[in-house]
Amino acid sequence: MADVLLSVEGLTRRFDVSKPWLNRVIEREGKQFLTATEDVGFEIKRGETFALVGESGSGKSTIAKMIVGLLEPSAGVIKFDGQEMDFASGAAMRTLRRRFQMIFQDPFASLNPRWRVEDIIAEPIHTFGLLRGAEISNEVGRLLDLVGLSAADGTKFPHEFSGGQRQRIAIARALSSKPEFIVCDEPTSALDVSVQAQILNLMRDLQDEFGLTYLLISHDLSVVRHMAKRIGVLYLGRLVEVAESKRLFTDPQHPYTRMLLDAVPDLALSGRRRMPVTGEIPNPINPPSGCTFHPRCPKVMDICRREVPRITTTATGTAECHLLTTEDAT
Amino acid sequence: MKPPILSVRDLVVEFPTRRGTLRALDHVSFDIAEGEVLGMVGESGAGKSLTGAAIIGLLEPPGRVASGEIWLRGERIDNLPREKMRRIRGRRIGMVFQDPLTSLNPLYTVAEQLIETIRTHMDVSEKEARKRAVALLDRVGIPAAARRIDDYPHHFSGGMRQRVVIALALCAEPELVIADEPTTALDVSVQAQIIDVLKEICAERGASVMLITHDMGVIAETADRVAVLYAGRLAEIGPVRDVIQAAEHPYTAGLMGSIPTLTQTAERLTQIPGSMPRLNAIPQGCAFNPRCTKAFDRCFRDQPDLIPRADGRQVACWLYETAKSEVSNG
Amino acid sequence: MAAFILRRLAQSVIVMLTVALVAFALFRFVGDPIASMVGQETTLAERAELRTALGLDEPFLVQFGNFVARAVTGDFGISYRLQQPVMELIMSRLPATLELAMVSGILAFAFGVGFGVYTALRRGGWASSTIMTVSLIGVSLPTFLIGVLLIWVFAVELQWLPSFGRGDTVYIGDWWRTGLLTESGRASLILPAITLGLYQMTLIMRLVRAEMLEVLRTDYIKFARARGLSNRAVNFGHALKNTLVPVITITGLQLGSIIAFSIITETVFQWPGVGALFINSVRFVDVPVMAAYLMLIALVFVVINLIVDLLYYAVDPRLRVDRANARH
Amino acid sequence: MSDIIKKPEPGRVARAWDSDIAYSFRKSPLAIVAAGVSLLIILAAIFAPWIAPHDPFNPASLNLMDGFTPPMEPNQFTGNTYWLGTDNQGRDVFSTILYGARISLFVGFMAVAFAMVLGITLGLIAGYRGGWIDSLLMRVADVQLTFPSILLALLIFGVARGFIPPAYREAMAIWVLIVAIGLSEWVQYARVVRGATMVEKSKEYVQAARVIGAHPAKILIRHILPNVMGPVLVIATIGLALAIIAEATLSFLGVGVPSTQPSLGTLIRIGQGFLFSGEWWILLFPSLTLLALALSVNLLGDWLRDALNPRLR
Amino acid sequence: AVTLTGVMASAETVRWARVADALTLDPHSQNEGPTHTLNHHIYETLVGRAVDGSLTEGLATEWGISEDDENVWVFQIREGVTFHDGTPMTAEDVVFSLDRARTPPSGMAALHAAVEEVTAVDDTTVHVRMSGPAPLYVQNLTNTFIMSKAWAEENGVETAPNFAAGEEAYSVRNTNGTGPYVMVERDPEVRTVLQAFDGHWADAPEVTEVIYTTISEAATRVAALLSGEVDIVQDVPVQDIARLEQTDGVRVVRGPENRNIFFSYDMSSETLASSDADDNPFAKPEVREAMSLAIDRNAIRQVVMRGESQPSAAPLPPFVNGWTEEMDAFGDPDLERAAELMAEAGYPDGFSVQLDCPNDRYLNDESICQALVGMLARIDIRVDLNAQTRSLHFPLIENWETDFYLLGWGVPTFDSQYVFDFLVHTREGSYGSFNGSRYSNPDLDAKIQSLSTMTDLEARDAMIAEIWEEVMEERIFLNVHNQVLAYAMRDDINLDVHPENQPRMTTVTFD
Ligand SMILES: Nc1ncnc2c1ncn2[C@@H]1O[C@H](COP(=O)(O)OP(=O)(O)OP(=O)(O)O)[C@@H](O)[C@H]1O
Ligand SMILES: Nc1ncnc2c1ncn2[C@@H]1O[C@H](COP(=O)(O)OP(=O)(O)OP(=O)(O)O)[C@@H](O)[C@H]1O
Ligand SMILES: [Mg+2]
Ligand SMILES: [Mg+2]
Ligand code: NI
Repeated sequence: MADVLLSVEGLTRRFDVSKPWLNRVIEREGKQFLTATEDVGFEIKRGETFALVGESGSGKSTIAKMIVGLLEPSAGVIKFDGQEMDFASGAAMRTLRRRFQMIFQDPFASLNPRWRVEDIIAEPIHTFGLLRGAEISNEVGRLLDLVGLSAADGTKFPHEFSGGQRQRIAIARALSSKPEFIVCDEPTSALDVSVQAQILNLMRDLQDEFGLTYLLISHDLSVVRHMAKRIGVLYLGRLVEVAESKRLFTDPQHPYTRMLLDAVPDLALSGRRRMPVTGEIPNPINPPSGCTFHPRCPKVMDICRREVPRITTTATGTAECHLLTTEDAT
Repeated sequence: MKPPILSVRDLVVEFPTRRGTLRALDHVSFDIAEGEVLGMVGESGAGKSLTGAAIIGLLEPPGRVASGEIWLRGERIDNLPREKMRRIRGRRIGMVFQDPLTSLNPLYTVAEQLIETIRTHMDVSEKEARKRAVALLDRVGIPAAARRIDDYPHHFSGGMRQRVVIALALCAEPELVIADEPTTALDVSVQAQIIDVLKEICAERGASVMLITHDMGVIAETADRVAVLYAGRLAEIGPVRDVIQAAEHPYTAGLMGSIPTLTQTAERLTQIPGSMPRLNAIPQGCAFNPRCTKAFDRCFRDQPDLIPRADGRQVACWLYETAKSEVSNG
Repeated sequence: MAAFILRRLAQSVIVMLTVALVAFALFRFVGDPIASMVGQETTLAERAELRTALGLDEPFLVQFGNFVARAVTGDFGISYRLQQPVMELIMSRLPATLELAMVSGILAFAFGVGFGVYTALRRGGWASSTIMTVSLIGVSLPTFLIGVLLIWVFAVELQWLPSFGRGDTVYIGDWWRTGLLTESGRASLILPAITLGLYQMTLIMRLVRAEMLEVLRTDYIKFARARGLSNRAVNFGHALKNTLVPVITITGLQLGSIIAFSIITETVFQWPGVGALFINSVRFVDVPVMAAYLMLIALVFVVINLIVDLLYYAVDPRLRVDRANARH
Repeated sequence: MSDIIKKPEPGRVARAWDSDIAYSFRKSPLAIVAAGVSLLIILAAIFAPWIAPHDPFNPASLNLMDGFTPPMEPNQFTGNTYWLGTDNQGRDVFSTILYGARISLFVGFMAVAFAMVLGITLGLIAGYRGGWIDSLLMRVADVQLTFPSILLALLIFGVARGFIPPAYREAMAIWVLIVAIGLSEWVQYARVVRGATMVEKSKEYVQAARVIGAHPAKILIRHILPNVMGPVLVIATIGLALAIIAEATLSFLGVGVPSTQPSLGTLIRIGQGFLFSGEWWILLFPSLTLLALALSVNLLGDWLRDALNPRLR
Repeated sequence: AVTLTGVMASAETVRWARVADALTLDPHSQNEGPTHTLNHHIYETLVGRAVDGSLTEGLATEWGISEDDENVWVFQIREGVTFHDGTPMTAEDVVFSLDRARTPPSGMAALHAAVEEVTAVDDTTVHVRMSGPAPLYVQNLTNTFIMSKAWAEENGVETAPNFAAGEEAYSVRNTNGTGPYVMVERDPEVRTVLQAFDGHWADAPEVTEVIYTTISEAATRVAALLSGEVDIVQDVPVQDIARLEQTDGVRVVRGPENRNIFFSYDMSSETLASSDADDNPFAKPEVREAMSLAIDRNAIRQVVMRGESQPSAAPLPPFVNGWTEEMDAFGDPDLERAAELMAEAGYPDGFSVQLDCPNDRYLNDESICQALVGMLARIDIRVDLNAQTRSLHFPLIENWETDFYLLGWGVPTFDSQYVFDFLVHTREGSYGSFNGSRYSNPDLDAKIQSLSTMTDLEARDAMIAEIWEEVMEERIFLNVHNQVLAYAMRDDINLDVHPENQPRMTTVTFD
């Protein structure tokens, strides 16, 4: 069952961050756009975990939001199970919505503090009209059980739970509409490592049990490596490299991927010498010309400053880098 | 052997609440030697920040040091009058907080904040202070420091601000720097840079560092020794390599196993069941006993003290109690 | 910056026009000016004649148009009641109101900020509780009653201070008549200023306290303490300055409402300012004066808003013009 | 959800008693006294018809000759004795205070409710939708702020007098007052709610609801509203005190409830005329009542503000 | 110089406060009490009004209807009078002033409506030709001031100020009269300072300087007197009179005012807008009688007015021509009889109606209305009280928009005709503008109109009595009382109450 569940093509999202009209007139400025993601394309197969990594502001959440319908893309196509997402049609979106869900980063903000846990978990059931009456509370109890809490916890309020438990509640809510696809936007980055391990294990177990498909978003390379089959690396809104999980770490193609890997603290104390990381992410409103990574790239070439690299197929997947297309670069 | 720069003895921090007194730190003892970087790890709420705050005398009421002693270079500082303690702060103990975005007063330029701090502690002219400030900014890696010093904090990016914060903590040349999660809010690529700067400068000036973090990787790369806190109690202290590679306390061992790494291949992460108890629900005996797979009856009865081990390691676990102390206790 | 000012100005014009329109629309319901302009012997025909002469029988929009057209040239016509040019009347009364507003504003600000800071720093102490409670009396009794009580105690019983009026005044320049330079003028100012300022003081005090408590919990205050800065520097240099950013905004608006609230104080103390003028005009349906007064209030607010924004601009380097964040 | 709410909850009272806010209340003597006083006045006002010895709003029951009876002294003409004396119309001051408090509280509560409903609705919409609706509403709020509240109330009162047919003016006066005071207060609520809504709407629980396609109205009412009510409650409490005082102030300017059915403010305005003539009780008792009411409500508001601020606990 | 120092030596300043300021200093612009009161100190009239209501000499030393022509009034002008600017006053100035006063937009025009022509026969004689016999015309002159023609022409104020012109007239803030005081400083509604005019024809007053201030709040006004900041307070709230009398250092003087307070009602319309009755209850004589039996005037006097009023049943003060004692008399309230009458009229369960009442015009106006509400409630007339400011109240009467209202009426001419013209005559032309009862009786109208040209004063008085009989019979007015004036002052000051509430500082003496 390796068919494609979700495919994304040319996904672009710009935010209008212009100053007010009058300022623009006086200061003789044009409109300003922040390109959060640009021309992103990838596919996720049924039952697999696809991960997106990237630093803060690289556009991970923007992609996630577009996929679950919270944001409308400026350009590009999102196809879910072969069906194109149509933001204009409420009815079509509604039937699609049942099939995907999202888990958020902040377990403290993702549960309404004024609602009881059972109401939180039951909300999708109510909204989609899946069950009624006593069935609902049975189902809620079952879901709580499933994520490792007890049915009795349903009458409590979120503040009575720890962060890890809350994330379990969030997962239970996401599962309550029986989705096939779950977008997880940094599901563990607010959690402690010991709890993170529980949640990651739980996610895996659920995937095995229900054949779920995950889009996992994280900035933590080791989490991504542990969870994902394939990984996409984002830099300034562009997908600079997509590769098989294991191979990305052993054989990174894009210099940025390499740099990211080098920046990860070495817990194993292997004493490997790393390439020192330089610079910071540029302002996405005025991204550098050509390859946006060029100001920080240790292997920068002239062409990098001028031209945006095209997608190239590599040994491990795809990447966007002039090094890979220019023969004499290495 | 030189006396340690900082010596914490049986530190107990309590919060009197209406439901009884919460003991947030329970007989925590450790030393930091001259020039040493002591890592302090633990899950959220373990008491890492409180330890730092207690040392620098900035516990927020109603929190208070209930007992124990804090010695700075042989001088007891936990019972100093306020004004004396204030002179120590910044001058002899510097502090770096987690969030660089909120640690700087948005209404003052970087220069104003630096000069104010320098002149609070050192009898230098405004001009001299400014010169020092520029030099310091330069040292922490802010490009064009002489020009940028007159900018306001919001003109700097997150990574740059954290450098400013480090400069502020170091500007009166303290002997000890307490860094409370200095990189948690930053991206991996920047995190590495900041840690490097902090380490280098402290080494340069011979300052000792107490590095608080929950990121084992950072500790592994940076610290000489590491102290593991659990529920307000020290679980284990020892040289970094020993603790990471051969943890003795079951909690530390579990913790290490639950961290996904770039090299490990296991399908599932080791998982410590449950979560750290809240302060009002710390079980009798060893605080870790409900989650410990090796717990035996004594663990449920008595609270273990730090037990000295080989190589200067200490572990608070009944598993490692020598017959001798058993005898003396019995 | 230029854009900001331009936008403010444009907004101000709209505000002024709206106020004018609303005010003008409302006047038609306040009463019939003719009734109070003529004696009881005047015949109905004569009344109708006067109404026509004054243009009161024209369609509302025509009247409004005429009003705006003349108002932009600074001509608000002649007071129906006092038969003087409205502009002159208002300008001669304005200094009294502004002096009263300024002094009570300054009192309110000084004590409000002082008490606010004190109660924030000493939260829970009995002195702060007392200050908090006592100051609440300022907002728990209607202004007019406070004024009358002050008169009773300090003017009638103790005979320390005058009960009404502005005392002796002297001219500064051509038209600004001040009571601040004479002894009786200053004495006369005390009771009205307290009456007017009490309410604002309480508001400012509460605001400063709340804001200060908020600021005192911020990371940069903790960091400032961790750097060993003195309490003074932390509390006043860092915390207070940050507190003032939003406080300035609110206080600016308070100043405007002080001017509006002076209606009551001026009536109670027979203070010869624009507020009392307005209230008398309302009774007499002196439409030109009412209209001009409302325009003046709108102008004052607009100007204060502008100044506050500029001040905000000056104090807060983040140049957050969007004050919505600063107000609560 | 309804079925869940209906479940019997044995520990509800106990749990409420145990909550942080209840605890902070128990620990604050000022708040307890303030709550006691407010409650006393509010109950006395509600049950005025049963408590009050006389009905001052029934003109037929008044005897003009009872006027100006001092407290606890027999009237020189009629020989009647009144606990707190009588006013210039022969109304028993005690009863009139009770009935007056009823009017004041009614005006206060309704004005606050009106301002709240208006402010919260507009604030929620502005905060949630953003864009031009937000800009428009906030500009309107600016203009509204530009217009001093007393002036606004004065003018609204004037207009209403013009619009409402004479026969209904009397009956409508109180509603006009409510609208006038309410209209001058809604901006505060709108601003606070708008700000809080903008914060809440970006929180992930709202996004979670949006992901499942919940209707915006439902999100606003069921999700966001309960979470922005904290500060609103604080403003409302203080706003109640302000509205009661505003009503009193307006009565001084001659716009207010009819003097045949006086509110506390109207009573004070009437009593103020007798400050120098020796009938101190007509001013004193209503003023004390108003002071006690406004002060205690204000104190409660202050306490609530601190108690609801999690950072101050 | 010697006299000057003499004056300085005995210089007495009086600080005088009252509720409202003069609206203007133009002598003819406004026919309004406070304006006239202040202007009487600066300007003078041909004839004056004494404290007892009788006419006194002013700038005219003699006056009377011409023996040759009953349509002409002859005035003998006082000699040796100079204006404040030093120019002498002549008959020309009188002619000019009367012409100015009778030409719109003068506020005094209505009082001179019957004047056809004013001429100066010689330097000291002025003839005023009326359109017909006008035996009472001289009564209309007590507030018509004489100003300088030359000064008026010089300053472009030949006519009274015109509101519509949109410019301030010179005469609004500048004066040149012949009066006993010269205006030296004026800040409208704040402070006006008058200095004795040493060129005045009469004896120098004891008060050489008058500082006139406005204090509109009653409590503040009283406080200012108590704290010694003012010497004379003119509008003393009735409730404070008794207390002030007992205060050391304060004296209160009282006197009847030429102002009568009464209720009236729409007695002609088919139905009442504000009533739940199907017809117009006020049209029923029984109802009107019942109301007059229900009102307890003594209680109003005792409690509402604190004893400071003259209860009366007739809508005119005693010193007005036409008043009789029996008109004024009233019996005790009789609720039983009133209830019977109500039942007879067909309202055994009463009816409801709205009472319109000013709340800032007369002494305790709102309280009086409130008291009436209570009294009528006892005969089941359920009254809604609508009390509002004067500028909203009076148009209701003028526009016939009220069913039931309170009105106060002064009679500046001291003659009943004034009452009939405005309150009784059918509303038409210049008649009946305050006839809110909509009462219309052509017979009576004819009689009223005939009054103005009757020169036989006896016959005229008989006619007046006849009219009054009819009016009282019809109960057009439900009268309450005549107002009593009270002035409070420092106890070494003597000042009598003026019936038109126009005290003169020239009459002030010191103990
Ligand atoms: N509503 C918005 N308006 C304007 N800019 C936006 C908006 N939402 C996101 N952005 C910008 O788009 C870029 C990508 O944001 P996004 O939230 O997708 O990043 P991210 O990779 O999820 O980062 P993080 O790790 O911090 O969550 C950022 O520069 C961000 O500032
Ligand atoms: N004011 C307080 N009242 C009660 N308990 C408190 C208070 N402040 C802190 N604590 C408790 O003290 C314990 C230690 O807190 P501390 O901030 O030191 O944790 P930490 O290890 O720094 O965690 P983190 O990684 O989240 O920063 C926590 O359980 C916390 O709940
Ligand atoms: Mg994100
Ligand atoms: Mg911490
Ligand atoms: Ni605030």
